[in-house]
Amino acid sequence: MLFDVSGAKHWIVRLNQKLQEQKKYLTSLDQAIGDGDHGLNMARGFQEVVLKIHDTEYKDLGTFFKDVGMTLILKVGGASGPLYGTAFLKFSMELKEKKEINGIELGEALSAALEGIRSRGRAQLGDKTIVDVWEPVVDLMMSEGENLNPDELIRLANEKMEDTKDMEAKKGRAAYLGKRSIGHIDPGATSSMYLFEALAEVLKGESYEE
Amino acid sequence: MLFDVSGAKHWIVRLNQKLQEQKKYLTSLDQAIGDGDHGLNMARGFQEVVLKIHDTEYKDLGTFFKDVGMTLILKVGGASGPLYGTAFLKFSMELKEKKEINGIELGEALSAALEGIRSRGRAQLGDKTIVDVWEPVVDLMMSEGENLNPDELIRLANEKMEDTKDMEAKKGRAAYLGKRSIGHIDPGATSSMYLFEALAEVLKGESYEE
Amino acid sequence: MKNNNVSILLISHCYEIVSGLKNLLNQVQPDVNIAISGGIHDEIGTNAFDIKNALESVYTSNGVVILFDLGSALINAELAVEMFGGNKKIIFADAPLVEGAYAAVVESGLGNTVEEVANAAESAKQLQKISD
Amino acid sequence: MKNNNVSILLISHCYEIVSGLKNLLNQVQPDVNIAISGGIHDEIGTNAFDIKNALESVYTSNGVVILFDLGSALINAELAVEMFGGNKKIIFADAPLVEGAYAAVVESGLGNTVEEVANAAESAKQLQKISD
Ligand SMILES: Nc1ncnc2c1ncn2[C@@H]1O[C@H](COP(=O)(O)OP(=O)(O)O)[C@@H](O)[C@H]1O
Ligand SMILES: Nc1ncnc2c1ncn2[C@@H]1O[C@H](COP(=O)(O)OP(=O)(O)O)[C@@H](O)[C@H]1O
Ligand SMILES: [Mg+2]
Ligand SMILES: [Mg+2]
Ligand SMILES: [Mg+2]
Ligand SMILES: [Mg+2]
Repeated sequence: MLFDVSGAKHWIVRLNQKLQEQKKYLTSLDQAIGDGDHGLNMARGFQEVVLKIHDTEYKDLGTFFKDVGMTLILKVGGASGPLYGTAFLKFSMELKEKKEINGIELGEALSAALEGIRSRGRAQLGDKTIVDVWEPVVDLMMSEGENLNPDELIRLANEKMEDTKDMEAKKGRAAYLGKRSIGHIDPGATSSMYLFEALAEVLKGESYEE
Repeated sequence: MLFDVSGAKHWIVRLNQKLQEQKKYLTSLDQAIGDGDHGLNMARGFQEVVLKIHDTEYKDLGTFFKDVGMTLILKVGGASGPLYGTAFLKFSMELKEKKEINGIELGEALSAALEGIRSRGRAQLGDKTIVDVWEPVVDLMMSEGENLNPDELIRLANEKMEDTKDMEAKKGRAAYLGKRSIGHIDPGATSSMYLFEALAEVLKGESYEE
Repeated sequence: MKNNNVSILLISHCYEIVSGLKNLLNQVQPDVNIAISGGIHDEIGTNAFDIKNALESVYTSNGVVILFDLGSALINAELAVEMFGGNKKIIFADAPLVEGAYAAVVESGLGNTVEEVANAAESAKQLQKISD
Repeated sequence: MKNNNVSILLISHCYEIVSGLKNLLNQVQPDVNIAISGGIHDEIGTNAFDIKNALESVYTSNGVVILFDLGSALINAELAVEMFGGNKKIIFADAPLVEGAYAAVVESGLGNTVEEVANAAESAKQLQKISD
């Protein structure tokens, strides 16, 4: 498996399509346990990212993902902005001057991205955040390496997203609800599921319709 | 000794003159341990009071002091507004339909006013507030009754005001300074001293120049 | 009134603070009635009559929780409550203004009682804003 | 810079809140440099780049104490501090925004150190706003 700038663009465009489609759904999840802007935040942030990358020729993965991260930090004012932004920045730093990478390198770079999310947000597994999807998915990618089955990645991301339903939020606005956050899927875990779903679809080689 | 509406007007006008003259001084006291507006608050508040009472014929002390209290509450946005305002309202309630009162009744009405200040502000003796002047002065008036010596009242008010210098503020904005409020005279204690000084001057029968 | 939730009254010495805070809270919970009172004659301070009007505008039999910034606001607020009339379900929360209001609006949005909303506001004091 | 005092940086999801708070604090202590950052593109949120600019505008070797409203502001603020560059005298106060800022500005006005100013802000948590 090889992942290059064209694959990277494919990933981000596909993710943006999902976010635009699911904007209302993400918002409704955030209305239940947050402030109801997660759909808006993600849809606007990635729309800006797509605008930014659309007209630029990227010679390597590092510069490409740096633009993704910076744009998210610049445009998204909620927790998701600096968290996903930091993730993509750390990801880009691992991919400096890389034109293409294999599955092992992809897993390692995503592991650095997760580290960025963790140190930025100080959330742990079980806190009902994006970490609850990122951590198991990155673990899978690290352990499977070149043998990763993209369908297994999609399945796991969905399962872990669903698992946030039974968790009590310990971080972010949902933490104000305490135990009353139980019974609702975390909005950030859901957008993270879309992120990995889009990646898996690209890894599967699904066709790229812009 | 008799105190009537003309004496009451005399008192308030005289107090206002002092406050206008001492506006900068009161402000400097409040700059040291508060927010620097006590001079402004008192000068503006009593200017409004004087405007209000100037053109009105009052048939009794109750209605007169009700206007004083209401105007202070309406026009002064700092702690001094509702505190002095409440004092004058409680004072007025004791003087309902009274056309003139003697020294004993004056002391009792001021005692009710002090009660209003206390329950509104919850300050105790020694908290470095207006209570530190009001309480001993009202005690003196209550115990002396008709035999009150106005010069003794002035002396005591000044002494008690000075005593606030060594106190640690427990109420109001100065409380944020804790022990560092020690060494400064309390602005409210100072304006209260003027209030009683003006009253004593009226009781002495000093002439009334508007 | 929008619903059966407990209302919230926010008082500050500066109008901008409570007007901004209300915006922030409306996003979190559009279904809770929030009244604000801040400043006096466009300057820093509070005004008992203005507070009374704000209180009136959101009072229902479900009750009101009041939050304020500084002690002198409390003095005027208690005066306002007295002017408004006794025996009402009104609780002053001993809580930080912004953080307490956030917790209160979340709690009220869940349909809880005026005591529970006030408690939630007061618990915001214990809130650790920076985790280790 | 006005003087040798510790500067204060106030961050909120809503610009109005910190702009009003700055007005309130300026009245108490005009000699302390206060920077504010709030909102993003005129909406509710925070912006790491804007926070960095605000920080830059008041940073001196005396240090800066940062106060914020909600956790997501902290995430952006830490990002901003990282972008600003390491090894600076910058302390995040685990304190209620309004009450902590009031205590901080008083403490800074007395000429105290950045640690003392941050401690004063954090002590505002313990502040009893309603006495018995
Ligand atoms: N400290 C944190 N660490 C990791 N993820 C977090 C943290 N705080 C919030 N999140 C994630 O962010 C999501 C909310 O994002 P969003 O609604 O865009 O921001 P905000 O909560 O500021 O409005 C949550 O559902 C959660 O998954
Ligand atoms: N709770 C209180 N009880 C009695 N007096 C108080 C109280 N709080 C403040 N004061 C008095 O009010 C004075 C300050 O008045 P002022 O400066 O006009 O109001 P603010 O402090 O709101 O700016 C203080 O010097 C003190 O004497
Ligand atoms: Mg949100
Ligand atoms: Mg938000
Ligand atoms: Mg003052
Ligand atoms: Mg004031």
